[in-house]
Amino acid sequence: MGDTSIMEEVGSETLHRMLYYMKLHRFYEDRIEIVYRQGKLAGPVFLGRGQEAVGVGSAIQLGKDDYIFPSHRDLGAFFIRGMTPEAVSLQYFGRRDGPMRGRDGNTHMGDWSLNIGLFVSHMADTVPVSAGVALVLKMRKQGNTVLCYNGDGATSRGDWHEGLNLAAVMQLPVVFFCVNNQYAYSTPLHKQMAVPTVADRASGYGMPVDSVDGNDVLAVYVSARKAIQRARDGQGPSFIECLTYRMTGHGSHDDARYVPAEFFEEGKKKDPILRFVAKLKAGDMVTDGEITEMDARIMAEVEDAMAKGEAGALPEGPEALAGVFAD
Amino acid sequence: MGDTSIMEEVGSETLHRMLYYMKLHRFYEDRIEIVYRQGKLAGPVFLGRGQEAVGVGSAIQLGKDDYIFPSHRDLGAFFIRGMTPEAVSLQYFGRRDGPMRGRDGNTHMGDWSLNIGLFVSHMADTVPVSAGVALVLKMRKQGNTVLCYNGDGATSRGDWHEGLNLAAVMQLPVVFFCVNNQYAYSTPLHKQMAVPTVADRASGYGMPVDSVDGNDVLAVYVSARKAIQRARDGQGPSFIECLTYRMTGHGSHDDARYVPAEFFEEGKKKDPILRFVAKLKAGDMVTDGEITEMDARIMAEVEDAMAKGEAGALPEGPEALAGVFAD
Amino acid sequence: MITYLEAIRQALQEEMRRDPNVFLLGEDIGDFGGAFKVTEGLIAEFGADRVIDTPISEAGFTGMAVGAGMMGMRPVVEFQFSDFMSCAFDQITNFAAKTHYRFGVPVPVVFRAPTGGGFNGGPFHSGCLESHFVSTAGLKIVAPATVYDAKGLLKAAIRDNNPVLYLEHKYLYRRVKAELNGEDYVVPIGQAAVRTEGDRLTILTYGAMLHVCVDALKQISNTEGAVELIDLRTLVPLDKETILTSVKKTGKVLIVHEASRTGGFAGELSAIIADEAFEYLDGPVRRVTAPDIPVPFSPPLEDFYLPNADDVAQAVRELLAY
Amino acid sequence: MITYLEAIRQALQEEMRRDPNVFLLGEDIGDFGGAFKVTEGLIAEFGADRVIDTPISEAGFTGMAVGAGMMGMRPVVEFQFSDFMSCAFDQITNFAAKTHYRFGVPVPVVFRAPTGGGFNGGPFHSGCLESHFVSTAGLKIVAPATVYDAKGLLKAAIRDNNPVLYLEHKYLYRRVKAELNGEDYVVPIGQAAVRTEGDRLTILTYGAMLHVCVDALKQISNTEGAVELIDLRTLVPLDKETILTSVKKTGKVLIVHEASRTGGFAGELSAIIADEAFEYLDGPVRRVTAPDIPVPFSPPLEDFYLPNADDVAQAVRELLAY
Ligand SMILES: Cc1ncc(C[n+]2csc(CCOP(=O)(O)OP(=O)(O)O)c2C)c(N)n1
Ligand SMILES: Cc1ncc(C[n+]2csc(CCOP(=O)(O)OP(=O)(O)O)c2C)c(N)n1
Ligand SMILES: [Mg+2]
Ligand SMILES: [Mg+2]
Repeated sequence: MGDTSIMEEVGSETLHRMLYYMKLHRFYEDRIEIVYRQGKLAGPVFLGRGQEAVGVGSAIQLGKDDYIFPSHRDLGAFFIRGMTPEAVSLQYFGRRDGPMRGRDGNTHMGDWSLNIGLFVSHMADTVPVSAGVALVLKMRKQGNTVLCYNGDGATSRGDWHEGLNLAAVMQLPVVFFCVNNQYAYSTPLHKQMAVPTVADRASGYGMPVDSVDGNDVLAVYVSARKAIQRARDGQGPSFIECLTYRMTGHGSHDDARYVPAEFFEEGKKKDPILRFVAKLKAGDMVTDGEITEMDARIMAEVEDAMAKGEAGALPEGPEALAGVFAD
Repeated sequence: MGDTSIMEEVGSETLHRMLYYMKLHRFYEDRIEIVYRQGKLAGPVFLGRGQEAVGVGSAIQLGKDDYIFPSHRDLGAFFIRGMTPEAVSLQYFGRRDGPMRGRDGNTHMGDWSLNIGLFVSHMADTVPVSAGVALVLKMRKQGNTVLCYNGDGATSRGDWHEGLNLAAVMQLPVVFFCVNNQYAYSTPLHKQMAVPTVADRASGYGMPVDSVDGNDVLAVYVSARKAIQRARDGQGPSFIECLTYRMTGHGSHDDARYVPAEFFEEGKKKDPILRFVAKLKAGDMVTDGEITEMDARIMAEVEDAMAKGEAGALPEGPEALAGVFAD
Repeated sequence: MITYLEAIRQALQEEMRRDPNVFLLGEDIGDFGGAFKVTEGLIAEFGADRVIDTPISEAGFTGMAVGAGMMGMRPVVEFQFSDFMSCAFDQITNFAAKTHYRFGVPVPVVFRAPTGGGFNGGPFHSGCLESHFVSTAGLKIVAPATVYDAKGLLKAAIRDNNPVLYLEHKYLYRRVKAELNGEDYVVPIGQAAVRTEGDRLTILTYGAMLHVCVDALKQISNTEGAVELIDLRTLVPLDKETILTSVKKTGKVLIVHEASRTGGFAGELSAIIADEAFEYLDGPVRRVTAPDIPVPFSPPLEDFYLPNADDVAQAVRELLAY
Repeated sequence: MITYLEAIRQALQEEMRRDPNVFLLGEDIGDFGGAFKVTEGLIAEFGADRVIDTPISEAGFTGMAVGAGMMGMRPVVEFQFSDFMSCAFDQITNFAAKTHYRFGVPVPVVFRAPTGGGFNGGPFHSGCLESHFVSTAGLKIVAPATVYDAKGLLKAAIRDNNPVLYLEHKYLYRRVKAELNGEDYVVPIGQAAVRTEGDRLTILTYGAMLHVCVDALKQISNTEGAVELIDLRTLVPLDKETILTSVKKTGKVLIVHEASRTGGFAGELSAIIADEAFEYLDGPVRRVTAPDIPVPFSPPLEDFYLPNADDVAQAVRELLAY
């Protein structure tokens, strides 16, 4: 399917929303990194710079009653589900009114009222948990789905294997994404696995496997659409590998000197936002004026979010004691 | 390759040894099951009846400095490596002089002086451990290999995934066998995985995968030979699925009423010992007289082993305290 | 008269009838009825959607139960043996236990853990894994010793909005029996039971060891009213009040558990007592536990390993004489 | 002057030079030098065959280390954070720890576990996982608090023929420094160190909390010679003799650890003391620990969570006044 016909199908409103969220993801992170370097944040910062197309191209298609379990680099997906930039800032600043109330930091967050599952550090732990959510959706015959995102590194863990297999054998409505940014911290893909793609690795579970250019938001969109439809139709899980580039260190403390310059050059050439803008323009889907307006709006939103995040109240020490157990 | 030419290559001495070990496996287990039913054993009994070709067809090819990590149904492989029937009986009877000195029971055993790794209940735990042994063989450039056996059920565990992947990415000299007897306890294969064969599941790791008739000892032999040679040549790990039939309950306490009658009928038709005998006879590799003689010899060995096992001394209670730590 | 095992099944059945959100997950629990036949017959009544057979994937199905719990379901996970929880350790301690604290979303999951030795199961089928889990904030732990409690604590666990580790002792499955009139009741989590009253020595125990303690007390003559035998029933959250009230009365404590000594739950109990009841103590706080070794298989070794009535009686005599 | 972190690296380097069987295994430990740069430079000296980068497979590479250990190698596993040991819990407790007992074959593996909080790492990067592991028969556990011990205990751990859990405290990595003259020494596993002598109160602690205790004592005036500060250094096997000798002298005990309270190692210490030194006790056995919650992220919450010098000083004052 050519880009033009996809764009026509998707329609300009959704396309603009996609652009908006990709930019919001990017601008937000550019800004939070500065805040980090200013020494204002207690914890680390993990960025999805260059990877924005994955979360956005997929989560944009969800309905209210669908679920996501994003990875630590899928900020755009959080935004799409309704988490506000302000909430993310409150989270980063460790404030009381953040989604995790200061109990956890950075992208270790979620908001169940928005159907955003929570991230646990231990890589791939969300894979079986997402399957469990999907099991309930299946039981309830809701026609809903769960999107679960993990990095390439996470796919080497046992929980990934067990979760994929369980979802397949129980035919659960879940879509597993591998955000393959070709590195797990400093470890390149070829030191993680002996197959060229994560899709190869995912082929042994009995679910459809696709491998797409993760820097092409339309490619992600199309592949995700099919997988989501399968899930809604009761045809079980799917796996989608999105090949992308981590245009940053592992965290903002990491200068990524172990990444060869060519990698960053290639990633830059394939910048998902620039490419999407070019496509939109080629298809007459967006004007320069609209983009300028959008950028300004996002900048303002991000500034506002940072200010509100910073201004938020810290929790008091003894608040730490409450809520270990549910009533 | 036709059976005749394989048999010629293998040679009658090895063929006779293979037959001997398959029968020893079978006869030993027939006998230990009776002992169990007589109430003489404290713990359970796990049998490899009908699966004898897998361990025998593979382990028979090993040299002294190779290693095996058998599953709980690969008794023939234990025997081939030099564990005596008497030792196995001492183990089953929980005697002090058994290989585990009464500290563990049934096939939860090993003997490192014979390069037999030990079995841990937790399914698939031996997979990464075997990879670790193989890593050392590779470091030492010994040209040796490790054979690691697990059931179909074990392949659903995370440790299986992690172990296979590590062996592949590090190109370790290990051969992973799946003794696919189509059941994990009461759970048939199709409830364990959404792919028709375990070989499908193993295809995602970047190592050669083969799927053979596990009731045909020559087929196992040929596939294992190739994989072992690859390992010796520094070409890394391989995976071999051996499709077989568990001609018994999960343990001797289990009447396996959940297994359809056809399954047992088919397994019976494909009995690996009967089939091997037929092939040997067809190829003029064995005479009836030799078989009669072999059977008698094995019977006597087994009887002797049971008697010695039963006669062995039990450990005294306080012996339990020694040896938690190595010096 | 029903057995401890049947009481567990009854609790499952009644809760499944009562609440459509309750479902079961585990290996061989469907048509086969589970390795110990605890779930026998349940698939016939509730169907394969609510009695779900899983592959051998302890981490995987634990994670699934957590996800389902977050969705408002009440999954009950059967581990075939409690020992295999070690494969799900990460999901239990990090996802199940920490989610409410971090996220404010309840995770009402029950982990049924067939526990303990006494049947020559060897090092991998006889464990008392509570020692590994008591330090996990956010995880409740219960350990019924009687038929009544087996049912009532399981019901309470299923209705609880938190992950609950339910330690069902394999040795008791078919060995203890009682009349239950089929009534619907819960045994509240967090309440110990005083099994016999006494004023000279407190015994704290739980699970199968309760019966060992009862046997031990029968061996000892002339001690009517001396020993207060407390069945903890819940380890986390602990009924400190019952414990401290008793210890303050008796002044002496013996703690008995089947788990091996170092790092066992007796340590926690001792610490509480040595701090909060120090002024009332008239003697050392003693422990009768298994030794610090894996559970050995061979009968004489396992017999030696397991704390028995003689060990307890001996300790009781010493403490009473102290 | 070298840091605690450099002392760890020195120990690795010297042992790798001394014994070709020593090799390293873990995530990002090669060219990258590890998340904390502990192994920086080692791959340059020893090559990629002895400093092995692994995929994210904690269970897998732990199992590999066990297999290699059985072969007579001495692998040193780096967990990127001790919290991720939870993914390898089964391999550590069942394969590494039980193999010698069952099988008679040594498993000389070191598990390097970057431990503890104090840097806003949140619930999954700040854990003190010893509470989960102390009950594992067959596993030794050491926890150096000083530069000297960081080196000497790691060398001892590497030379030990058993699996050793080496708890290196992240907070100390770059915060404590000392002169080491490059000499080759071991700090024997199983020996506590008396850091200051005293006759009125024994403090038992380990890891980063040693420094908190030292700070606390500085706050308290007029107590020269009152407090005996014991750095356990090894949790398993425990130096009971040093502990009991001290407690029998002082009659009072304060136990300080960073791990959360319930099921923490203080319980075990308390139990030993309340039994074996009961007659010498002149006051309650007190604990200063973190509360029973996951380690929270936000600075005020984490500050509240971590035991600090004020908490310790307060407890010391109370006990001295008791
Ligand atoms: C089980 C586990 N081991 C180690 C870590 C430490 N760690 C955090 S992120 C990371 C790399 C993850 O790589 P990948 O899954 O590819 O995600 P990416 O960061 O590239 O998005 C590692 C090793 C962890 N979080 N969990
Ligand atoms: C992690 C784990 N979970 C559960 C069990 C209990 N169990 C013992 S054998 C078995 C079935 C194993 O099936 P498979 O791997 O196919 O081997 P088979 O018995 O068929 O040879 C199960 C579930 C176990 N040993 N380990
Ligand atoms: Mg990655
Ligand atoms: Mg099987």
